[in-house]
Amino acid sequence: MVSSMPWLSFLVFFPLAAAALLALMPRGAERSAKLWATLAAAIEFAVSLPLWWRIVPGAPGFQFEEKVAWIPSIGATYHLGVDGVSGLLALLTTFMSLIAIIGAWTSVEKRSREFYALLLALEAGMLGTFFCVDLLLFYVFWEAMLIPMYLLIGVWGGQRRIYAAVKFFLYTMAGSVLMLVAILSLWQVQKQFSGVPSFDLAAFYAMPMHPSQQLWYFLAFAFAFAIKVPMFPLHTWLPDAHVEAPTAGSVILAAVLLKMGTYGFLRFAMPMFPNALLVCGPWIAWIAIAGIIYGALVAMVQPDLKKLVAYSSVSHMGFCMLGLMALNAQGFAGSMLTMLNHGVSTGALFLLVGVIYERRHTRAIADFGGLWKVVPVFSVVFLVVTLSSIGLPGTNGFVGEFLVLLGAFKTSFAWAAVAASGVILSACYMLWMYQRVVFGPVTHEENNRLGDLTLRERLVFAPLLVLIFWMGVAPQPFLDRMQPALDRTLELTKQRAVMSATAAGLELPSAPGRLSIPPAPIATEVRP
Amino acid sequence: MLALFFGFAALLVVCSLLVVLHKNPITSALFLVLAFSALAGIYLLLHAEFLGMVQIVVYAGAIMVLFLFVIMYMNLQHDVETGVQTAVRRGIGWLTGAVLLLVGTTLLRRGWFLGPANEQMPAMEHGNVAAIGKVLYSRYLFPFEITSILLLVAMVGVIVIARGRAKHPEEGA
Amino acid sequence: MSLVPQPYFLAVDWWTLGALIALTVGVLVLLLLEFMPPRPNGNRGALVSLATLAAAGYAVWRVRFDKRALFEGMFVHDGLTVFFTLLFCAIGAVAVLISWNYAKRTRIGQPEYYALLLSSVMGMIIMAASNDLITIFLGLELMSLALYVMVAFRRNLLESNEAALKYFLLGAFASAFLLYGIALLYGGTGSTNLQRIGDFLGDSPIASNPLVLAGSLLVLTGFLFKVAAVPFHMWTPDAYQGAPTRVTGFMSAGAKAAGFAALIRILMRALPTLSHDWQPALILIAMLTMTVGNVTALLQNNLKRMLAYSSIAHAGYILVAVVAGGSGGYAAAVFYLATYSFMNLGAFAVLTLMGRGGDEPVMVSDLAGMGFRKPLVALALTLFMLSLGGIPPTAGFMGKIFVFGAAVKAGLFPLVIVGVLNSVVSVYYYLRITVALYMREPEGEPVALSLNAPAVLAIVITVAATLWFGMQSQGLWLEAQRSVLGLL
Amino acid sequence: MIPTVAMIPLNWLIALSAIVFTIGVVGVLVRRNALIIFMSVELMLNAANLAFVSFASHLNSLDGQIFVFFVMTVAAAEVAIGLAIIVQLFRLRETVFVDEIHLLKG
Amino acid sequence: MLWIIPALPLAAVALNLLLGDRLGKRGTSVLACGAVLAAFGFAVRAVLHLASLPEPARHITEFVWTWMQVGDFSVDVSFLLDPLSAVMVLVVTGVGSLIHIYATGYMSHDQSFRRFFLYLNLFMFSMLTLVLASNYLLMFVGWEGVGLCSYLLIGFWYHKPSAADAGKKAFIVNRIGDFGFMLGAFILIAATGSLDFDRVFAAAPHVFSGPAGVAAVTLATLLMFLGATGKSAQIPLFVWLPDAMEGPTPVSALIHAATMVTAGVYMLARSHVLFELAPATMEVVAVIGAATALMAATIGLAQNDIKRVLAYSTVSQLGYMFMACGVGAFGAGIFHVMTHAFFKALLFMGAGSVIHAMGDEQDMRKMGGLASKLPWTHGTMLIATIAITGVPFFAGFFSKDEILHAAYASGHTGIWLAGIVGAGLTAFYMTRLYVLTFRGPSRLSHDAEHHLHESPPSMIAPLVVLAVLSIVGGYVGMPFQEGGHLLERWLRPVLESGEAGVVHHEVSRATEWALIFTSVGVALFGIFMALRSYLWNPSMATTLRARLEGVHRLLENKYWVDEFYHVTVVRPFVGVSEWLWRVWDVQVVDGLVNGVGYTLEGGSAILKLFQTGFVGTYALFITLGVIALFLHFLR
Repeated sequence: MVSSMPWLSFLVFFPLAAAALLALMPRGAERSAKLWATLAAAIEFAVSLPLWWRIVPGAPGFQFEEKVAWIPSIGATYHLGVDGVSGLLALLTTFMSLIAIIGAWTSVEKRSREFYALLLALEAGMLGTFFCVDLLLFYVFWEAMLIPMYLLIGVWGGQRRIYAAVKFFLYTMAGSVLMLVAILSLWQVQKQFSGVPSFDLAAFYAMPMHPSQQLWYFLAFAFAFAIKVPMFPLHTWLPDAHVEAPTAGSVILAAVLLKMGTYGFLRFAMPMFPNALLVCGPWIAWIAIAGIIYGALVAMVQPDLKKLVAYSSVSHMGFCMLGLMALNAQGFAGSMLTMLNHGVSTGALFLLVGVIYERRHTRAIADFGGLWKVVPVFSVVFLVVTLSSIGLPGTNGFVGEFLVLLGAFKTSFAWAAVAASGVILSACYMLWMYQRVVFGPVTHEENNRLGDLTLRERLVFAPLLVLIFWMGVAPQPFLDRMQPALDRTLELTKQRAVMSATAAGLELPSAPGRLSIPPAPIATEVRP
Repeated sequence: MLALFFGFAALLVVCSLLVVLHKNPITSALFLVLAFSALAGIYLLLHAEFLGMVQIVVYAGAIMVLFLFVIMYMNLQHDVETGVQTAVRRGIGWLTGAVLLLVGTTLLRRGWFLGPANEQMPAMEHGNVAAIGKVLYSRYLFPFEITSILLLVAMVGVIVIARGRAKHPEEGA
Repeated sequence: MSLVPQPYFLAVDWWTLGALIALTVGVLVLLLLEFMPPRPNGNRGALVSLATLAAAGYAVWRVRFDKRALFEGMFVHDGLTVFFTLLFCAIGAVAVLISWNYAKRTRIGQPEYYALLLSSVMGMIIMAASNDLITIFLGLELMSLALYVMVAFRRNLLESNEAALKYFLLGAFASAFLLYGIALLYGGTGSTNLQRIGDFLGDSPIASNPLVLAGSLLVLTGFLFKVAAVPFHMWTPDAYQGAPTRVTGFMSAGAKAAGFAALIRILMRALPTLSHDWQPALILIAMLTMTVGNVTALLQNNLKRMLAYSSIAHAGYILVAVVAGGSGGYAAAVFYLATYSFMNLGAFAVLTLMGRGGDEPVMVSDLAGMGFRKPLVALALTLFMLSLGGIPPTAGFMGKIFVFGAAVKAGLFPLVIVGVLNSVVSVYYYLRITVALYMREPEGEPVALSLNAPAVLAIVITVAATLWFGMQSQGLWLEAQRSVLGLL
Repeated sequence: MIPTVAMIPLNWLIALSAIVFTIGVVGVLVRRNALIIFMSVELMLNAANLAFVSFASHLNSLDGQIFVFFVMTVAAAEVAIGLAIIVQLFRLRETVFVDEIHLLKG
Repeated sequence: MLWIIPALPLAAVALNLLLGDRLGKRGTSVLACGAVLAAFGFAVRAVLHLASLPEPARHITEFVWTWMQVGDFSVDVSFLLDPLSAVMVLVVTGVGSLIHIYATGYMSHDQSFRRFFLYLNLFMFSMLTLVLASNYLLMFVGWEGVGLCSYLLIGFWYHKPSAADAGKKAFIVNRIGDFGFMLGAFILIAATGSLDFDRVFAAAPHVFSGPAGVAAVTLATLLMFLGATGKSAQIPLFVWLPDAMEGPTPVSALIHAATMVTAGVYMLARSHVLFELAPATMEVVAVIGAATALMAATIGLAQNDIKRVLAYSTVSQLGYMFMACGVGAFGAGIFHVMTHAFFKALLFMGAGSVIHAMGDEQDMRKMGGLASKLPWTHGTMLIATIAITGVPFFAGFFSKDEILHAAYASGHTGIWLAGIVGAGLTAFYMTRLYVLTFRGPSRLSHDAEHHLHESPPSMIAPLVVLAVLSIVGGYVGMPFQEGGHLLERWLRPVLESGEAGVVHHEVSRATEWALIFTSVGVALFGIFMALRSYLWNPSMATTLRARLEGVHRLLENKYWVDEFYHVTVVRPFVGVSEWLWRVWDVQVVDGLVNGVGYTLEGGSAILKLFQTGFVGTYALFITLGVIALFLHFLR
């Protein structure tokens, strides 16, 4: 691939084109629809793979940039770019989309053309959101993405699908419209500052803002992203959406859509409004911690598998947010890694739930028990994924959580101390759930006839398991790719905080409290 | 002159009130004719002779005849307006009217002043018909043409709405 | 620009008047068609109308860069005029297309219907192009009278008749207010010419002449009635619901745009100095309009009625831009009107396809299951709903961007926040339609869909416009800006 | 030169027109007969006309009078269409009382 | 080639998974045992190599790959072999091998034979990672890994709800400890910038100086000790270990006696540099150790399940080890880890042999007189019992004596006293166990009697090996040697650096002898009492029990600790969670969200009322609007 080729645009629009073609397929082509969709997703994934090695981690700014004037009179551009952070998330997107599509082969029989078309369209929207570095374009993708997800939940969902779909749509939108106001206002400020109207992220990065001014903008952005994350107490759309969504929808929702929120914080809210961040950060961190514990506690008593996983997402995403609020290298890297981990593990969990739901048409934990005997392979996969979700060392979950907690600890002992209790709680709810589903005697006669994972399902889970272990045992390739970008973001945040404060003639507000232990003076004195 | 004005004004107000108050639509319509006539008188006093004439011809002559025609076509009797609902409506209506008048006059009593008077106005000794005619076909040619379309539309509209019963079974099913 | 009478008519002046001339000729030709022997399968009325509208559009397009003031400045040919003339021609053309089948099928009043439609378009153009309260008033009445008749067109239908009666009585009532306002303005400024009023008020040291205040207030009332702003909106749902669907579509787009066009011209030309006085009131009205429109729409089950309330809410959004003022605000309003016209017309175009008689009350539940029975039509309707809800990548979204952007620039944050929250509320009922389309199974016999080429063409046009202006709004935005910047 | 019409003070004229206008408004509000309502609207229009003429005479300008002329034309057209609608209403429902017409509501 | 030691069992796991059922029982046995034996072989080789090095150079680190490197923080996957880990790795692989071999016999009839060895090998991998890790984080991998395997193996018979419950309990309780471990590690990172043992210990004396530093290191070590209490079943987190006996007996022997549970002790010994910097923590460790030793021993008195007695015995012995660490005698602790591994593994395996023979009967009240029926088992068990009771010249004697001596010598007389009492109690309940199982009249049911058989050679052979070790294992720690005994000298390079921090009270030779006699005397008294009440005069036990009814109930019910935790921790947690979900989440938070919707719909319904359909109403509103506008301009 030549770099002058619009590679990122291809990545964004190829799924969309595939979706359109799929939707236009003649009726009765439902059977082959899944094959074509899989093919499209596979091509997309293959084409996106170079994101892994072609992004130069250390290179400054965004890479593979494409910039075309879009609405020149207001300075909106079609501007795509990628760096280590968005590249990894985009890879996660293409990967999980492929997985979700293959995973849905047998579960969607009705209107499968439309189903796969929407999945692909969703993929396009998500990639666009990750790639764009223009605020207006970002908002366009951000909102447009809601539509396919809404339809996926609403058309192929469960009993209360309509309620869940509408709630998902409205809740997310309610959050983001305030962000829209902020974007518009910011654009105004930027225009006055530089004289040139622009929605380009770089323009906003370059603009100092009065700290007192930042607060409202930050809150507007944070509100939008916090709903998407979702942060307690803005999370209630999530259990409904997850429970009602079809498996593939849940997978994508958990694996990628929630990352939009944290990604938004990382890319937009934090570096753009650093001074407000310093003020609000501790509060957000505490809310994130509350979410960690709250999500875990509520997950513990869920009778429905999907709901349990949904609440566990609240808990995990709390870790992501906590890591971001730590404002240090470890916290950032941990948060980013937790995003990827959560994408893989929770995606796998939803797939697993989908597997048994497909066979039994129930998700109630009480309807299962003793599955190990009946479906050992499923149980083993389930176990590994459960452990990954718990954050067992050696699996991916651990590295992320550890780094998040370490980062949090470096900022505040109390954060880490309280948040780490989430580690205990996650073991409680996941293992209890696992025990009730897999251990014990077979309590329901129907369960004796369950079939174990088919070859296709094994193929779906195999790469997920590989990732779980890979990212747990040797996460360094991932860390290497994300770190320079994260460091730049952190640096940018700090720079902008100083820049804005000095521009306003203020003293820089002190960072959140630190532990009183003197920092490490020793690096040289190592025993032979 | 002033006395005449007061006479016309009183007639206008009383007739207007009776239009609103009277139960019989025909009587109301007749009072309206009277009110329009009083208004025409005022126009004359204001040296708007042309308008005074047109007022009589168009309003009292054409429009009100149309009204009366319709009322008679419908053979309307006295409006029966009793009951709490009517009373409430009346109360609210009059109250609202009073308040409207009150707020309007309150605003205007703050000391309004007229816009700039026209200095080049030709002297009007024996009516302004000629002047109006001149202006109407020069300066006001455009609106004048619009009114022609307007009247055409009115004609077409009335025909469309009021012509005989439906010819086509599908219509107005 | 000069208000001095032109010594003679230039060729360009004929072109500038071309739209009105073409429409007049069109109306006359249509009325003459009545005397020609009817052709069973022909639809001469529609064809003539389309040709007329095309000619009108062409005439204006030809001289789109010229600026002329005719008839002592009563008729101006400037950016706003060109923009709105073309918009009205487009609205008229789409309206003709969606009326095609119905008018042909019923075979009655065909030419009259189109004649009225063209007259109405003419009234709208006059409203947008007038620089004098007299002609604005006449244009408004021309448009309204034609619309009253069009609403009443299915005269034997109780709803249609009732809608016409309400629309008519209240319209006349509001016209009286408007007229009284014009009288007061005339008294306060000595002129009905917008330019002169503006100049006089600009020069006048005393800002708040009660006559002018009261006059502008009543004039405002008149236009707010036409554009259906709260509390002058109450006729809208009834009139929209009762009117034939195609007429509803036409008037929801055209009348609103015309009302705003005139309002914008008045506010920019005649009353800019009063902005301080009317801005707080308009802010409140805009908030109320958005909120009442959207909230009331939540529980509507009749699609037309729901869209009527939605159109009220949209009037609120446009008012936001108008309140914001400045070239940006007015341009945003103009932009929004254009996009709104297409998406709303599109939505009504889809509705005209539904039901056997074409005008049966279409309930939200009638849409059930249509999403998979008629995927393309449903997709179009979904697109229009999303656009009305302001979801990217549709024209409605860009409209909201410009509107709220202008308001943000003016510092009207409370208004903007109410506005965006309202757009969330609105999405609820727009989503209800998609819910019905895709997520519900039809109960009983599904409502038939009578596809016909012209209506489909109308839908295709509106879909294209909705998408194109959503994704490539630069052109339209520049035009909108130019239209208000080059105001004569 | 201001002609003699100034003898009738503008205040009174405006007051008169305001009163008539208000009576018209009240008529619209209190009556239920569509015809009477319509007549009341005509009253309002005439009140506006009066205001126009008054201002015109005091401004020494013809514009107001011309305006009134156009208003009358409009009123005539309006009456024609309005009465047509009311007649059709009566044909369909045998009533002209607006409070008996509320199929469309909510 | 250190990495190969943990890698071998892991490879076995992988092969086991890949080959699946094609492996067969024999193949599984060969693979699993072979891997562990090979690991043992490599371990021996490595240790021999280590021993061949001069004393200061006995510190081999092996970098494998960078695990994570973020900002200024970096952790490698790298292994460390020094005398301390050498002891542990030998014990783990050695005892592990024996238990693997034993398990091939014990589990031979189990359906899930393959799965069992899969877990067991996985455990070996984790445990070896734990002991060979060269930094805290990798150690934590092993630490959690053994916890996982423990969970899996306890719940091995998953269809038994009690087993599944016990597994979950073990994991969660361990997690509480891990929480402490992790936080402790954070403090270390914050203070020293690393988790590498070398760097942490090198930096510790400099960083943790001054009051703030001492406070920090105290907090860090306390948190790490919390981790140790979880893993090593100390107060307050000991509750999982007795329940862990739901697992197969080889598991109990391997994990819950010989290896995993001693990880806490290993960790403390490994971190002795830090602990010695925090005297307060040391006191806590000592007190907790002593208290646990005593408490578990008392509970052991009243249990009837053979494995539970052994479980409490394990808890108690672990208490001794912590006691040793607490008083600064880390070497003694490790020594006891080693001897305890021998005799406790032997005891468990013997008990397993008995259970096996009895057809899965674990209640001692239904045993008795098995000595003749199960000669090999009986013989080896007897040796182990003697070893644990502290009879001189058996392994347990040396290590336990060293601990008590250290406690006394360091001035912790109270701790010493507790240890002595505990020793007596240990002697009593172990003898009781022995007597009830092997002596006296047979209380077997007819079926059991019929079924009774001595275990196969694959089970007996490891017993014999361990019996030998239980006897000779203590001789590496013969007291009264100049310059410390063998083990002490071996461990010195690791443990000496910090010894300076702990004041050693020299005691005279006479006192030392006195201490030895005291402990031996107490042990013998305990044995005597047990023999008297259970063998020679069985009615005495009944009388005693009747007389001490309350105490017995208390002990039999394990001080109601489980119930206490259930009421104070588990129930409130579940209750709060239920409330959070059903009331707070669904009704309050989501209620607010839906409330917005309902409010809007209500507003819609109200607004609809205004739309009456009457022209008059509409006109009225228009007029009111005009009035309102007038009022606005009237302001």
